[in-house]
Amino acid sequence: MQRIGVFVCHCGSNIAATVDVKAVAEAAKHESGVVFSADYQYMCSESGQDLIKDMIKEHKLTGIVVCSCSPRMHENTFCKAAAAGGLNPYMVEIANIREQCSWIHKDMPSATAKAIVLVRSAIAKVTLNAPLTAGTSPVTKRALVIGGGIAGIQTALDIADAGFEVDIVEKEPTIGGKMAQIDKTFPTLDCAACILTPKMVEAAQNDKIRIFSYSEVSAVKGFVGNFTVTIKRKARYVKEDLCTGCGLCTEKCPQKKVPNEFNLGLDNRRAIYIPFAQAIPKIATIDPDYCTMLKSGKCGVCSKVCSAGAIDYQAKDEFIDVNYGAIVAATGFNPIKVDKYDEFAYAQSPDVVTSLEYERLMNAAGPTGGTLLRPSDRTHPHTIVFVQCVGSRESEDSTKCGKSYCSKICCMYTAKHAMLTREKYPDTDVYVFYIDVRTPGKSFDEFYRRAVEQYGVHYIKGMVGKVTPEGGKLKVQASDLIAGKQLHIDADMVVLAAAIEPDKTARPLATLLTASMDTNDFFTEAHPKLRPVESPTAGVFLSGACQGPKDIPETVAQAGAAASKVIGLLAKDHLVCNPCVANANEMLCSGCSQCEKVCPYGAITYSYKEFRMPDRTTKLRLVASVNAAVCQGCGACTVTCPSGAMDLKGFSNKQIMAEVDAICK
Amino acid sequence: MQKVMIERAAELLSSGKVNRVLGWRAGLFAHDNTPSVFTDAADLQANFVYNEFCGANLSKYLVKESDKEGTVAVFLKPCDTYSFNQLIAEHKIKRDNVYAIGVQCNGMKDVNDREKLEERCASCKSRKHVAYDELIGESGEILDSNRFDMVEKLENMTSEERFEFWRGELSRCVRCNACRNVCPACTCEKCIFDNPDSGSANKAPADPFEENLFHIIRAFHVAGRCTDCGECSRVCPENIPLHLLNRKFIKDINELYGEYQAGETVNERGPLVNYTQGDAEPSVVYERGNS
Amino acid sequence: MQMNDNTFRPKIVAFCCNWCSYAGADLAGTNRLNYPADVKIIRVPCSCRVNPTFVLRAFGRGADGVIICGCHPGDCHYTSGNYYARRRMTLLFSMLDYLGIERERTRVEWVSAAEGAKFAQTMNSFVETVTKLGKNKRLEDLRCKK
Amino acid sequence: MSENNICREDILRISGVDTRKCMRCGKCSATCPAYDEMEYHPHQFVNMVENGDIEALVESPSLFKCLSCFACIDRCPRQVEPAKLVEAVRSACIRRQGHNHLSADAIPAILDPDIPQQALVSAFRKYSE
Amino acid sequence: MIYSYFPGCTLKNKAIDLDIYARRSAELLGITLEELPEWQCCGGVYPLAKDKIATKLSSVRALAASRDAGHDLVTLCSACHNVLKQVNNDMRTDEYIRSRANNYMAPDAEYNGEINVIHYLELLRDTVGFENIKKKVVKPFTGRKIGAYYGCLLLRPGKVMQMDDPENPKILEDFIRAIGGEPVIYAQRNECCGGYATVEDKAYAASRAGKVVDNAAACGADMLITACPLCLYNLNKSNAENKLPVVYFTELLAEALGLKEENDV
Repeated sequence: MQRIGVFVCHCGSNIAATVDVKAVAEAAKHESGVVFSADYQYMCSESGQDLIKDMIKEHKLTGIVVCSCSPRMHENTFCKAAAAGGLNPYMVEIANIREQCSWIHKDMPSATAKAIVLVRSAIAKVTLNAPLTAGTSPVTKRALVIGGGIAGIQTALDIADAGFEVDIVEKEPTIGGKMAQIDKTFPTLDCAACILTPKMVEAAQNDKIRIFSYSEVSAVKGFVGNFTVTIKRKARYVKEDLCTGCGLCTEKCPQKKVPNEFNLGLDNRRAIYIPFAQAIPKIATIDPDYCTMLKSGKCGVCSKVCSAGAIDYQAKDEFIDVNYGAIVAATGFNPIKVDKYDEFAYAQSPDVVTSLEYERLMNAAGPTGGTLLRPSDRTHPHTIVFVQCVGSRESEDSTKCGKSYCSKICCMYTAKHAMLTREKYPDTDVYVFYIDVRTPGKSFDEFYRRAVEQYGVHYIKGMVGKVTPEGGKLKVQASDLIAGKQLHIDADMVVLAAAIEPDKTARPLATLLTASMDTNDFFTEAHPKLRPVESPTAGVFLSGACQGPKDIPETVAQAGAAASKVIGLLAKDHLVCNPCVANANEMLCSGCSQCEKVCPYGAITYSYKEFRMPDRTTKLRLVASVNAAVCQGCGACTVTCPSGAMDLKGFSNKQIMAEVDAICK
Repeated sequence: MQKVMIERAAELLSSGKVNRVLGWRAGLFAHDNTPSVFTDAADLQANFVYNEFCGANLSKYLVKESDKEGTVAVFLKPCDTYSFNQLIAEHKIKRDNVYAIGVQCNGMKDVNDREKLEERCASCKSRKHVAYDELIGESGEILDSNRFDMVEKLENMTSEERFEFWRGELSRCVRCNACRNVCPACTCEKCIFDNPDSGSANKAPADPFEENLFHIIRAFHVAGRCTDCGECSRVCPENIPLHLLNRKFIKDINELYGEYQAGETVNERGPLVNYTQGDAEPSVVYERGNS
Repeated sequence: MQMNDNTFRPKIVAFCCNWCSYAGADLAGTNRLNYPADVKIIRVPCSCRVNPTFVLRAFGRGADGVIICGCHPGDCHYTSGNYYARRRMTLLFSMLDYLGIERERTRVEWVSAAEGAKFAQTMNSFVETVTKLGKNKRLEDLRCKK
Repeated sequence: MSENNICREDILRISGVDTRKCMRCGKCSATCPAYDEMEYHPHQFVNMVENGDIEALVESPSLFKCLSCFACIDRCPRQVEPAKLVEAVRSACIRRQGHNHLSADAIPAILDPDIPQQALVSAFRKYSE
Repeated sequence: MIYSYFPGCTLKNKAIDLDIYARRSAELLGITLEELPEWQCCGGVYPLAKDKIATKLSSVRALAASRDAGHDLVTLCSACHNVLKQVNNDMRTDEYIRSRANNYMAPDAEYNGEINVIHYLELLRDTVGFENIKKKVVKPFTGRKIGAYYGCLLLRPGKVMQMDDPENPKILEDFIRAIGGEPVIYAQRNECCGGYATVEDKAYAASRAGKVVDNAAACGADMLITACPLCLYNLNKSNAENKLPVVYFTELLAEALGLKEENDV
């Protein structure tokens, strides 16, 4: 039998002016289980709290009800007081007789009557409360960053800076990501390599950071603080510890006709290759799709020229398991394929390129050595047309492969391309066809205006409707909405600002992490405004464009924010769990798996358990179990469960029904 | 049909492919065939029956039978296969232990009026077997059924008329629990109505009012999972049209959240464990129909 | 129990989610926005914690109206709880209406922590509606033949 | 029947087009092969219908310049389908008594011995009711 | 393999070549085309207005007749194909049009989009297979640079026609390869030829067609193929000095298969 104590607060006159607190205390006395009831001026005051502590001891109370302000205000205060008095802090219930009673009612009899009902309801609930202990789980002090672009590198550096171990898993042979392919960065026009490569080197040299390049995450188990991740280290057929990165093999390899993905296929590389000069790690990789030795067993040139003896044609994929406390997704983006938009003749003419290809054509380390030459005949283009919003901002029912969102970065990089082109080649005519120019961001609009006013880039409001390659020119047919004309421009190059989309690896990764995604395959944040770098799945954080289109400054800012969240988590030795979590009664669970489907956190798992039957046989049954460290206590599963096997601690079916009964009595 | 089924069942038993056969056993009268397990050919020859009084949905019996050792063969009518799939989805049937034989069904006769089809068969939703290992007879198509006509008729009544209708029907309930016991969606380890800790237990209710809630709670519990097999109404000794409760949920789900047929496939996410951001608001209930 | 219509006061149970609507109710109090004392609030972590059996239980024990308040769709603290609640309650209310129970006795409203005024308005209008309907007798009478 | 009674709602109903989906990119007019022949261009059709400025469209010879090549329909990023608006206005126009754009009497004068039947059938469908 | 066949008005006189060569080739390729009895003109253009029902009925009748014959319906003329396929799509997806159209028709002939409308080219690609055609070619067009002219009706609206990528189609190019020729890809291949505007305004149509021919010529084509009599007419008209011969694709098919006879044209 419970021994309940009831404390009714006057809150000065805040409560006592409208609610007859003495009458409430008196009424509470007559409720079953109540052994002590009193009113007091200010329950939250030191002496009020002392009263609680003393009465718990004096009356051997097993539960208390405080009738006061909102639990959102002082629940914590009273729980602490109860704990100080030797009571389990979860044996406390609050009857909100201020915000939800005295402050809204003017008439004392009805306010008092309502307060009495609220107290009764709280007593009914606390009678069914059970002492709860917040569990703890240890934290593995190592973080995993998935993706080695600028987002992943920055996150890893910041975490390592705080003194924690961090691993980067990158699917390509080198870290660097998209930023490594970029020539200059807006709005400052400093060289991307000059600011990225030092960070890459810093990451490689930091003894807290391990880089698993040419690797992928293949399995994730566990929960916040305690993940076990299986990393697949793809066979690169070159021993990482022996290769010196001298590059001799990449010059001698006879297989010369491999499209160079780093230059987006604008030139070729060998079957054994180092993606670019500043690659980290600077280790050669053999492309098994093109290597004749791996395909037919004939060749072996690279092995012969390698003085370090690093070539290993027998290499196999390796799988390693590593424990982590936190995981950061930094999987980045890609431009969409534009082959559905062949009104722009991308498939018909090599002189129609995407913006990222144009970036490589401008880059000193690119296929043309930084001289802008059009791909078809390697001549200098004199008229260049930029087309904005290719595949962005399309309606949901679009028949192409378009995206409904704005890709955000295109307006700015196109202004950059236009400006750089005019600066290097003032004899070039540059046209930009836009729907809207969107340049929010520090110094962004000024940058765009400079392109127009200082560099004389022709910005035309309208869209390109058709590109017809003919006689060495690209005949561009477009509308100029402000002039009310259809324009016909004979261009030498057309540059398409292709929409960006999340990397294809993000969706399967989200499944492994039980992290949620939106319909566009961007990771969803825990709260769009207040928790933008956390996934709703505890322990999983988001960095960079995998959460939504972002430019470099934003990406770096978010990378740092994600890192600080990770640091906050890893700094703890133990995680205290919310004890008000769901709990499956295995005897009642019939294994239907409905609850698992509604859990937003992936906290529910199913496994076969052995049960002893009344006839002493044993039976294997599928039953649910809740991981208390992952469950956030929403209760969605409890309603889904047809058997009533799933219940929520602190808000159990019986407790809520008792409240209902007390209110309706 | 019956002859082919007996032969096939005997063959499966003798070849050792299955250990037991779940079918219908002839009753005392022509119309009271009951579900039964057969283990030898002689019993099959003598007592196995398949005629227009084999309404019982055998899929529920597989919950126990598939849990035993060995393989059980089962005969499933088209509508039974939906329950079968749904039970597999809920991990209630061990699929590997079952050899499912789809059997053609032309509709079952009403035991109360043996000249006409049962209501659920007259408004049959599908002649298609959605799961089976082999077929005897033909598998048909999903039908354009008029099964929601009565629900619609009720919806078009005034609130008072509806209340009178249901009061007339539900007043006859004797709480025998037959509807629950036969329902393939009611396969909990322990039913909440039998569990004193659930807060909903009311086997011997103190308050007649609580019994009114029984059918509402039960209908809600099976909402989104009910395949509309119609067994609840078939077994009701008071002939309460309980399927009209389930069909109301199904109709609402179809109209509000898109066509959904429980048990059509094994892997689908049911409408109550799913959502879209643009779902109708609950106020849609006030906005439609009359009152 | 015979009640004179003039003195009839309805019993209203309001389930409020902890993160938005309960805070909205607190704000109504802080701003001293009046609504009838007939409304009694039960705090739940999320609107998805409200089991239809709780609603039925309330009616069973004499409530005349039940209202469920949660975060606005898209703002759920637990990301998706109110979406599930929305489907469940829509179907439950539709079923009650189908059985001839006055549909106006049930309601779902989305009230954010900033919407104290909306909370008070909602409760005022709900109490008014339910008061007009009078005592909830139909559900109780469902099993009694005339 | 008055001639001034074609309203925005008629056009929206006949065409089934939601003009509010337009984001004013002008791609329809950029891609239109009939642009130079037209007084009002596809994007203006969308905008003018949206604004209820129907009469100017009904009076415009542009109606009979659209080739129904569906380029604007396929290339519109927002699936607005401007050609359906042109067709709706054209239909509304020729449905009025005496407003057929092409009459059978006019045919012999413009007939060319090689012209495929298909062209005549199509022109009649487009220009007359 | 049996299909119903809808030739359409023009194929019965002005475009008789398009028809004859298609039938002859189909026979050799093992396809039986059964001409629908009593077919009526498709109407030439698809009525875009949502409230136009009567002008869709002739197509619905053809579709229903094909359904009653138990075969999918093959068409050849781009215009007929476009109209029939779009109407068929309406009958499948648009409840308003379906119920109106069926109300007009005899009650026993209710049609709900049961059959598929297939273009002759789709038949060659998906049923016969271009690889198989290649094997049967006896007179390949080796070394001939052929430009495929799609026009608008064959591919658009892409959502309904579902024949090929409307901006980057391959079906005619693959056909050209199958008969041994070298396809020439040029951007104007899917732009309008001027269409029915030629009835009223010859110069307007000619300016459109001229752009197509010029672009094809500039890209190195020495002949053009098409599936549409009106395209053929417009391209020929604008092409006075006849720098590029324009022929029906079926004529080349028949010739490659050795089915074209001296006295044919």
